[in-house]
Amino acid sequence: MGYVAVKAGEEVIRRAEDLFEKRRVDGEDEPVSVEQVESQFSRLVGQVMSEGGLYAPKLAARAVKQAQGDAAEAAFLLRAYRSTLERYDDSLPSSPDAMFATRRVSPAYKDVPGGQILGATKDYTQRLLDFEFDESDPTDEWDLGDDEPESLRNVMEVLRDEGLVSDPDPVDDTDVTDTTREPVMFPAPRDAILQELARGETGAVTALAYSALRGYGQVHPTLGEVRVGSLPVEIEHPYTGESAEVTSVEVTESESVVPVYAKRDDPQFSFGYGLVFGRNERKAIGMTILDASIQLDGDEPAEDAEFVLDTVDGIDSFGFIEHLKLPHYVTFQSILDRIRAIRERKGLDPVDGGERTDGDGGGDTPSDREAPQAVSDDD
Amino acid sequence: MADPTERTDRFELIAACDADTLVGLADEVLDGETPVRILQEPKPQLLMHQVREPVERRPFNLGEVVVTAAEVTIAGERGFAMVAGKAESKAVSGAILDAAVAANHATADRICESLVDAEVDRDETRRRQWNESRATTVAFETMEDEDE
Amino acid sequence: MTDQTQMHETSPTTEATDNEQQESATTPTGVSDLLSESGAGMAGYNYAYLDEHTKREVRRGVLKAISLPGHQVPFASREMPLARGWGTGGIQASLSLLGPADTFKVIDQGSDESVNAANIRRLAKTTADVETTTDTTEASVIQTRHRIPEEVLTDEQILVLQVPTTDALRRVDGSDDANRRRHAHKNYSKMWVALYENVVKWDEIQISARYPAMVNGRYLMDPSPIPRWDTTKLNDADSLFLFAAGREARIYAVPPHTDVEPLAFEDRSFQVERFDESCHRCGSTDTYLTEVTGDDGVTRYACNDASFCEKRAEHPDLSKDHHLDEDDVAWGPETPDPILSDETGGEDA
Amino acid sequence: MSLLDAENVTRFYGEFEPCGDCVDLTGPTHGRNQCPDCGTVVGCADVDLDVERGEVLGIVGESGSGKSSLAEMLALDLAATAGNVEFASYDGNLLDANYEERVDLRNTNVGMVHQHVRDGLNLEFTGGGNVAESLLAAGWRNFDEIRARVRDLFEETEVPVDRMDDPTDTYSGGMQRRVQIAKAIANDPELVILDEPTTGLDVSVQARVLDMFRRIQREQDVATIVVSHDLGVVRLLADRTVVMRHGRVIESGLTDRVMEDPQREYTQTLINSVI
Repeated sequence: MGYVAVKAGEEVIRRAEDLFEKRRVDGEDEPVSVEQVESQFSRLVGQVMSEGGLYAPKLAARAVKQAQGDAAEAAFLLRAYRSTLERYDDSLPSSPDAMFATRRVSPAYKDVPGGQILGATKDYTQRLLDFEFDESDPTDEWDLGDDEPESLRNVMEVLRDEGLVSDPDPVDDTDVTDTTREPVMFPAPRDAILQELARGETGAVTALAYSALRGYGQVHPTLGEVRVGSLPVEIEHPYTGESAEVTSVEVTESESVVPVYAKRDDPQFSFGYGLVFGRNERKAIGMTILDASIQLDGDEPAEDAEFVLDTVDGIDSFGFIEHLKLPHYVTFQSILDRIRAIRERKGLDPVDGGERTDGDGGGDTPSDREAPQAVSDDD
Repeated sequence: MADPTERTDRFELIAACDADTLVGLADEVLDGETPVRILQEPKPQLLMHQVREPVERRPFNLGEVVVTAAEVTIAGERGFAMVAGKAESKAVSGAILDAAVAANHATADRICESLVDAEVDRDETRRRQWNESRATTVAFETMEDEDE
Repeated sequence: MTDQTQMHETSPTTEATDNEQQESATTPTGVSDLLSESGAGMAGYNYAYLDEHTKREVRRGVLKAISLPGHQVPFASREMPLARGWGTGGIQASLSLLGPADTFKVIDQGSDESVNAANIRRLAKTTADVETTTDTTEASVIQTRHRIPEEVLTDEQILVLQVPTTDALRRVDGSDDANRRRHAHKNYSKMWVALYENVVKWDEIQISARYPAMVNGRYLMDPSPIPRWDTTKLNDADSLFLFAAGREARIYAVPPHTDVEPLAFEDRSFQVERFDESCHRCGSTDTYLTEVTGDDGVTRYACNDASFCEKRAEHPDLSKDHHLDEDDVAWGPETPDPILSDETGGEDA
Repeated sequence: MSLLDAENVTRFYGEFEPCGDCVDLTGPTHGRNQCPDCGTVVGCADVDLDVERGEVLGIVGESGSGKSSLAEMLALDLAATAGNVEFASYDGNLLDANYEERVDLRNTNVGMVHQHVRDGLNLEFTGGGNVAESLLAAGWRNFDEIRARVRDLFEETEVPVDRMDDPTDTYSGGMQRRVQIAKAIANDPELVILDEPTTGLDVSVQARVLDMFRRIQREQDVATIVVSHDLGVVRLLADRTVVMRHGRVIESGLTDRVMEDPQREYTQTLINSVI
């Protein structure tokens, strides 16, 4: 046996990558086009854009194809890509009122202005695996009206009319925190919290929000509404100085309403807000719960801003979990050294020998009752 | 209805128009004799999308939108366009059309007509989407009368 | 990622190209004439991957970190084409420092050839146009995961350590907010109590790698998961040590000739790893070894610093300071017998 | 000079800008401690007191009388709104001490025993670890010396030594109080402040803790401020006593005199309600 250092090198890495690529082109099937991914896997593309914090449907579809359908990996590809682009500017702040909504349900109000619009959803049907897809357009035969599109009134404004939402103090618009350009410091301002939640990983947002509902928290909200639609993105035109629409982005929005009785003479509601890229109602609703929970500033996990924001980013958790695959020979050797030294001191057999031999060394420290362990290093 | 002879309206019409139409029109402007100067090369960039949250009405950063912007001059007139996505040829075409209309280039009328036609098509699609979704509106008052 | 295999080398002169285009008008016959070749592969990427604004920001962070040895400086960490936790902080620091005249070395757990080291080296080579080397003495910038080389570093070298966990206090409290206040007030009693209880339980401090150390008598520092063996090399060194964490968005530094003292008790001293064997390849007894069990079931010890081991295999007497003018430069554990005195006090119950 | 000489110690609470008349509009004569004009709560105002070396000073009053605010300010845990405090080991106004000076003073000169155990102890640490924290914070770095000192302090405060390596949250309330006292006296401070030392303890445990502390106080001759709503505690420990109400000192004197011959009607009521 000779040299024991790792000799992998670039050639081996390239081959491993080739094998990965082969999975995509293996078999007899037609390669799926990026356009097909964009149109037929729009939910996945939306999720990837929201977790990547980058709205770019074609690029996201490309990332999904490249990642062979792994949403976290695809979101990561978008994040890495965005690092190489320059920032043009901030858009003008959009108002959610400007949303062109094609789905809006309000669990809080039956007779919500504009009506309960179910839109495109499978929510109210049985989830049966379909063994025979019908590839024709089922709405072809619909007899449609010819109304002009109108904008739907935000339920928040309905509540405001009833005096249940107070008119906010004017806020300073010029100093919006941007967590992609400055690290989040605690206590984090609410705009930073909303931004981080909006680009959080769907599963993490869902799980943490669920924890609050499950009993590790106090927020069990009523949803004011859930809306899906497109929101215009506007800039100030460089020549005219007027606001000008560049494009619109598909988003999902939700507001949760949480009664607050304590601490106030005048019981009102507290609110959680959720807005995410793409069609992702689970994440938008989860975001409202986390936003509302964090405002409570309690002791439960979902109420601790630092805990939530430290764990909710998919790119961070994905990378750090997977880095455990990397070599850890050096640190493991250091751990072995500690365990052996402690066992030796306590008169135990070598670590690979197993059982201890004598009954008791000193008997005066609590450590004799426990097996030695070195602090394992989270590297 | 947007007016394509107005700069801001034209910007929005160009941004919303499909790439093939824009490139086709720009190719007509570029006849090999019209001098073009590129002021801003079309490159994908990031536009941070700010949204005003409706409770405190405080703006926050929802996420970035990939856009491609370009700026050119033709016959002494500047043209600027910004379009969604990584779309270099669409952006530079848009900037050329913006400048061509501003400079009252020979093709200006055709450009304006095409931009308006494209908008009419989009409005039709949007109206259909709206009425499709209205068709799924739950009507509580009449629900009891309907057969299940 | 496919894009990387198509990387083209670019020079930092893209601004000049822009200017030329602004100067002269053209008379194209179609839109396609106006579009440059950019946009495919890495051709459109900036020199050293990061945009200039980001690099300046990282450099400012580095300067601040050097000014406050051991203090964690927040910086706007960018996403890199490497997964978070795989050296994204280190590579941002490296790419912000590297210029075409530099020679770059990457170590992962002692080896230049391990998969992640090779990948990081390739990223720097293709985007920053630098020479790369595996020889510690030839490198001007060395990025490393969890080791400090055995060969003495000089005042012309920078060691960039990849950091997974930035705060030594994380061992005793998960909240960075609370820990930031402790650092501001130099309040390390919770860490000291943890060490006290450690000794109560195990008779000695059982922290293996990532051993907390006081920097310049002011800030408690997590030196990244280097073995205890390497911790002593940080003290009063000629070289600059930078610690960069991408996921946690922090940079900190140990400038040359700074006091770095591992936390320990007078009568329960800091101890480095002990090896009873020598490297089976080069025979070294003064280097950090790792054990490998072969197919024959026999466990052998070998130098972890692969590049130095190769040199030693040819020249067994080569000293760690062989490349320097002076002799007997202090570097790491005392040699040749690294086993420090193991006297600890009496029992205490 | 006295060990500690406090004048005009004042503390306001509230989110409003004090109107300037808060002190004049509150206090025992007005029967309130919240300013009717601006809503500011006057925790305590114009408090003068002094403590001699080796002396025990009692502060009694109902809850809301301002005694805990006063104790926390003297223990350097709470910033004062106004006042001047001379302390033997500090040059200048103690209330103006900066953060690092406060940490140093608390580590070596002033020991505090908190009413709520969580304010004084880290329950995840062992009992010994909590006491060791005081020594470590004061710069002790020899493990065996720290162990020996912790053991002595456990014996001194009558906590079973064989429990010193158990987590503090496994201790009884009385043991936790004793560990707090051990921690407070670990660095031989000149002044110890006891805030409600018997709250939450059984009557029999209360007596043993107080006896223990009285013994240590006499043996070590350490000056003490004991704050309590319980006159029995103050009667047992204190040489002199001040009575507080609505944030003001309304009566002070030798403890026996105050207890046997109260000058103020409120003090009489207070004593009668106990007896």
